[in-house]
Amino acid sequence: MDRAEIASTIKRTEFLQMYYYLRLTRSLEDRISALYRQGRIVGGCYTSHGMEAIAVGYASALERDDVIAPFHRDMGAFLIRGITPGEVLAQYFGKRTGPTKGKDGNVHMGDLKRGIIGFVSHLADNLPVATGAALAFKIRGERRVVFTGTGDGGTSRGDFHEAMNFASVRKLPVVFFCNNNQYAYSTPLRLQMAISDVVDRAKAYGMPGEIVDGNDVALVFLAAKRAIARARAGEGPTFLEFKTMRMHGHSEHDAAKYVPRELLEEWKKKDPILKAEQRLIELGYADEASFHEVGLRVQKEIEAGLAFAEQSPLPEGKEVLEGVFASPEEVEP
Amino acid sequence: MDRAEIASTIKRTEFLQMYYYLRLTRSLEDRISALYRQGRIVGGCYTSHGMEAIAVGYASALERDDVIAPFHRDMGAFLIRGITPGEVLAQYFGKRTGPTKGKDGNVHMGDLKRGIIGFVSHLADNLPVATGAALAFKIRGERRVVFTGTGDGGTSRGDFHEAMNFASVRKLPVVFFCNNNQYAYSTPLRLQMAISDVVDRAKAYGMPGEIVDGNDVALVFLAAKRAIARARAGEGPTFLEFKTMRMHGHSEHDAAKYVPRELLEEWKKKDPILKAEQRLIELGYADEASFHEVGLRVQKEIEAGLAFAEQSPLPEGKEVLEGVFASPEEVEP
Amino acid sequence: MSTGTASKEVTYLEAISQALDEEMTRDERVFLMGEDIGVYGGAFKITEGFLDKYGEWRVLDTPLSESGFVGAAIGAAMMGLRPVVEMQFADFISCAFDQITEVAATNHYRWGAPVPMVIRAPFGGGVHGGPFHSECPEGWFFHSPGLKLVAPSTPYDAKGLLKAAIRDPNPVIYFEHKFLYRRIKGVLPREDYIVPIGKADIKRPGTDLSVITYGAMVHLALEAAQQLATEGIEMEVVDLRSLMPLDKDTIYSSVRKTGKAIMVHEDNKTGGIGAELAALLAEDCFDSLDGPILRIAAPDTPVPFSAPLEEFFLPKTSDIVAAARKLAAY
Amino acid sequence: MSTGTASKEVTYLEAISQALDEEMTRDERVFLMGEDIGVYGGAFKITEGFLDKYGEWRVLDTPLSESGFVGAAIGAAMMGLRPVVEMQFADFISCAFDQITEVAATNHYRWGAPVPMVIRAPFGGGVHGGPFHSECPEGWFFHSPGLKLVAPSTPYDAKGLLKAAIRDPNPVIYFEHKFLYRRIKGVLPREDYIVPIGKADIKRPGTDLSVITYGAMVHLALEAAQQLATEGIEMEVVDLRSLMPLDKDTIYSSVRKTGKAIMVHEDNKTGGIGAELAALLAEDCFDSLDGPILRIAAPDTPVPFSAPLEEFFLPKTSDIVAAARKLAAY
Ligand SMILES: Cc1ncc(C[n+]2csc(CCOP(=O)(O)OP(=O)(O)O)c2C)c(N)n1
Ligand SMILES: Cc1ncc(C[n+]2csc(CCOP(=O)(O)OP(=O)(O)O)c2C)c(N)n1
Ligand SMILES: [Mg+2]
Ligand SMILES: [Mg+2]
Repeated sequence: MDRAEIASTIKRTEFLQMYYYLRLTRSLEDRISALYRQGRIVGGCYTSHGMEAIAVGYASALERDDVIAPFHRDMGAFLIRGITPGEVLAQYFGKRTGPTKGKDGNVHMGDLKRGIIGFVSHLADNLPVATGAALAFKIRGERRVVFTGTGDGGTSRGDFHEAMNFASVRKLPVVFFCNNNQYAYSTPLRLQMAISDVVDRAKAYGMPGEIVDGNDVALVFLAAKRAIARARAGEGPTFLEFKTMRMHGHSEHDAAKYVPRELLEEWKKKDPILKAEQRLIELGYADEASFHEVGLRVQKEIEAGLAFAEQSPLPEGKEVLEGVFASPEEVEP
Repeated sequence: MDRAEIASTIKRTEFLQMYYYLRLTRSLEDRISALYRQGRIVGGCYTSHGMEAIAVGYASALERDDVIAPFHRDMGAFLIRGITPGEVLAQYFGKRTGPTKGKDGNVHMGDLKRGIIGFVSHLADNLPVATGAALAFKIRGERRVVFTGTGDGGTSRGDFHEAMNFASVRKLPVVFFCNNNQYAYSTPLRLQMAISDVVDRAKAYGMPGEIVDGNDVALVFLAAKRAIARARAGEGPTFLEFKTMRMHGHSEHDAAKYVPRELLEEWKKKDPILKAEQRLIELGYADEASFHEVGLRVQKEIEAGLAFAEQSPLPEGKEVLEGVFASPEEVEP
Repeated sequence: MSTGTASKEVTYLEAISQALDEEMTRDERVFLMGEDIGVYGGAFKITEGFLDKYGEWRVLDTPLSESGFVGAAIGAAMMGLRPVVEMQFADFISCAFDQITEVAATNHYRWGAPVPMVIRAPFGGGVHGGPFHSECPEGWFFHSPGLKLVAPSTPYDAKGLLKAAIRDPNPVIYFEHKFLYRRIKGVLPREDYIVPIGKADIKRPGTDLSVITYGAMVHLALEAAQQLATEGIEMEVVDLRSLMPLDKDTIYSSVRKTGKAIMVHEDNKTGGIGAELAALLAEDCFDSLDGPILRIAAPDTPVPFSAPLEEFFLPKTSDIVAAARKLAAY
Repeated sequence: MSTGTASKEVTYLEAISQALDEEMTRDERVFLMGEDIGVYGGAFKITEGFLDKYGEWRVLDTPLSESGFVGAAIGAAMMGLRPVVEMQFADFISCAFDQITEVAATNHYRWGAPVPMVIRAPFGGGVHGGPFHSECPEGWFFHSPGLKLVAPSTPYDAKGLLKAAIRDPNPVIYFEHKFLYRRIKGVLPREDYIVPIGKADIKRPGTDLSVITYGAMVHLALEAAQQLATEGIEMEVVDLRSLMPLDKDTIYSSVRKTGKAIMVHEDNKTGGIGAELAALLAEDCFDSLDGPILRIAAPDTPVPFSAPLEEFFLPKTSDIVAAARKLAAY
């Protein structure tokens, strides 16, 4: 897609906003990784390093009323939906001010008010759930859309199949994506599926699919826009395969020796932040100085968030016993 | 496919054998339906009426050492693998001489010695199991093949997806079929999937697929032969969609009012026994008189089987407690 | 067995239909999903006529995918609807196990979003269904925090508990016993009512011992109690109705009064709900116990198909009578 | 904690690796399936080096599909192989629940085909894993006839039980506790040995009361017993090792001797294995009981993530000590 086309479809403020979230995601996750290495964060630590354009691109394409059912490498989407860096860090520290109040950890952040369906570890489990959210919109005749996805590995699970099929049969307003980063933990794509483009999975459901450069936030944004528009118009679900590469280990504890170094070198050149900066300069939307400024702003916000998270209280032990069941008031309008 | 081609690929004895099994299946199941209506059979009663060519065709294409993991409308396959009409009826009566000794009912017949993996009600559950049997053959370097399948409805389950995917990735010697009879209980294909050919499901796995007239035993046989040969040669799994129509209710208690009568009228003309007779005559393999003879032979066998089943003992109550666990001797060669 | 004769009696099955119908009329957020519930009206005809009345977006025939549609119910519930899903047979709930235990059950605990949904599970044996059309899967879910479980034994309870389940802000599994569908009748109140979740019901008072049970077994226990009464043994029949949460007050006060307890369920014995009941009593009512706590349950096997096997497998009235005699004499 | 010092000690984790390695060498029918067990050697590195040693057809990395590969293990087992599948975390076993409970567990009962396979399930908390990397799912399978369940607490038992599981003609779920992986060491015999399935082990004899437990909790019970001994209370520690079948002989004779019993497990309390143990004792050993049967278990909630919450959630040595004191004084 050429410069003119992008300029005509993505406004300067929109693109700058996405750039800001790319940087915020990168810096926040880098900080989380550093905290992990310092032993200050316990539990799993999965980042979207090198894949930030996907979550930032799709979450930017959504309207306020839409809903996401994200995946474990979608930090940008949480931030765009309004979870603050401070809340994220509080979540990682197990603090009461995190979105799960210490009950759950890391990227398992949900908040209905901000249109976020929480992630469960069991991969692809949130796809049927997302489908059901879309069903609710369809039943009520609302023009809201659900955006959900999983990794290349996650597409092998039965729940992926059942969700994709049901959404197609009922033409539900949901967009599915696959964050194809070539690996599922240590498992390369060729041991995960006998196809080389995950998008072929969509053919089983009569669902249109598209392959998108997942490292180019502009292309992700535009593809998401198209799919969302389709869903909103009642034309049914779309499957988007975002090609990308996992640049860190599966989790921060994993050195990922099983990934050929050349592959990483190659993908490093396609870094989504670099790519976005090239685009912004080409479009005349920004320059090096403004990138630097964004960097400073982001750092400041993360420091403030860290202070918030550090100062936040831990939950008290007995809070364990709270919240197994919802009370009636919680569901009445 | 024209007459000459079929004549050159299906021997007379082979075809006559298939014809015999078509008739045996039809008559045996008609008898079971009648017994059901008389209240002499309790529990579910699913028949393959009008779909007999599928199981007869594929089971005839297999070698002795191969294994089937059949589906609930595959009576012909049980018979070809050596389960006698008497055993089938004993199974339906809950007699101790049925393959499950009264523990399980109707088409849930398994027998490893005859290469039959028992069916469980949970649709598509036997697909991963079949895949595993094929994996065992691959690991041991045996040239054996597994044949397994499910209904159009069954293809919507997660286990279908997981089995198809794994078999493809590892190029396992297994053939999958879908018995596409247009309905899953009362659910028409359009509410089951957003594609009109179930074979499109195979594209998600990079698996070759073929649409076959499921009412023509010759075509079923030849398609099965091709897929089996491919599997045996180590080239991996194939997906066969057998187009057919369920001519009775889902189970004998179901009047199937939801099926348009015209559809049934139309498919009645394509009855697999009629079709086989036309082929046999065209090929000069048989004539009306021999069809009549087969009919008599089949009736006699069923009467004998019924006598066997009736005379067989019921299990004793306390046999409930037997067999929850296997003993070591059962697994040692 | 019937609970009245004055007005028109309805079956247990009709009571379930009525509850669904009335709740769908009362609250437009309530909708149904499942296999063959639409034009066919469901395998047991519970939703016959519903498609015409409520349309295909409130009576959704789903593809054959239990995990998929239970997951969808969770999502719809979080967005403010009130899904009621039907398992064609409770046996197939194993296919949706992961969605139920990992997603639905834990959702509110983990991040505070309620999941008000109901799963209807036609369960139980005595219908010659064999291993996969007769299961009692409640034991698994009893051990999954975050789920409520109910299992009515009468039309009155069936209707009232289903309404309560639909109005509950949590995921509720509603175990409806297939054997009772057309065999048990009763007269229902004209007005709207619910049977609150978490309240057991003394189906017959007694002083000598307590039998604690639920579902189809309640009727066996009542029969047994009648027989025992002729021998001068007064057995109290506690119908749990709610399996989760348990009504410990009612259970404990019954056993504290009688000093003797028998747990009866159709589910397999080991690790069944009877085990928890016995454990609770052995811990909390130990000083009131005048004898061992007995359990009557199915043996630890799948449900067999053949008539004599299933007959042997299922708990019988005579088993309860025998155990009660033994315990009464203790 | 170690069980010897003379020769080189191995961890609980190494004991598991050794068992797999030795069984694969002994019997070429044994093969492994799971996610990331090949080139990566498994999430916990149990199978490190196995791919090179045994090749990609005996150490199979699978697609991310628990139901699919458990089903495949069932099929391979029926065809005469001896699959050992790894759940990356026991938590994900819910995704394979249907294949385990409906197919593997019932297969031999229904039509006589044995399913000799093992599912390794790294379970348990104390590792800050949160709700989905800390679960104790044994309670569900305890209530599924046809499965054997084991849960070792020491390297010796870990190795011996895994070998026994692999040689067993039935489906066995092998619960290995993640908290013990690198924390518990012991010296193992040089020669081949098994720990028979179905045999509990008295890890410490005592006369005043019995604590019945398994897995990581055994070590807490031993610590508690040591503390109690200084107060003159002699607590017997019964390590179940096998959860199914239960070694009723050992359990009953311990409780008949001491007259008092405490069940301890890390799994949620309600409907856990402790309930069955209590029920068995309340039914079969009632006359020997000198006090209520106590249970110490996790509360009925998911496993929380945050440190103070998880600390509160998990049973503690002090809980056992307090309960034992109370019971001893009863
Ligand atoms: C059902 C299930 N099985 C196993 C796991 C353990 N696990 C966590 S992430 C992961 C790999 C995921 O790969 P993919 O879907 O490609 O996402 P990626 O991490 O590459 O972004 C695995 C196996 C899980 N979370 N859920
Ligand atoms: C997992 C599961 N859910 C529901 C059922 C109940 N059921 C039995 S057969 C059937 C329809 C099957 O349709 P299809 O797969 O097309 O096979 P057909 O009967 O048409 O040959 C249903 C819903 C089941 N057996 N298994
Ligand atoms: Mg990946
Ligand atoms: Mg069909």
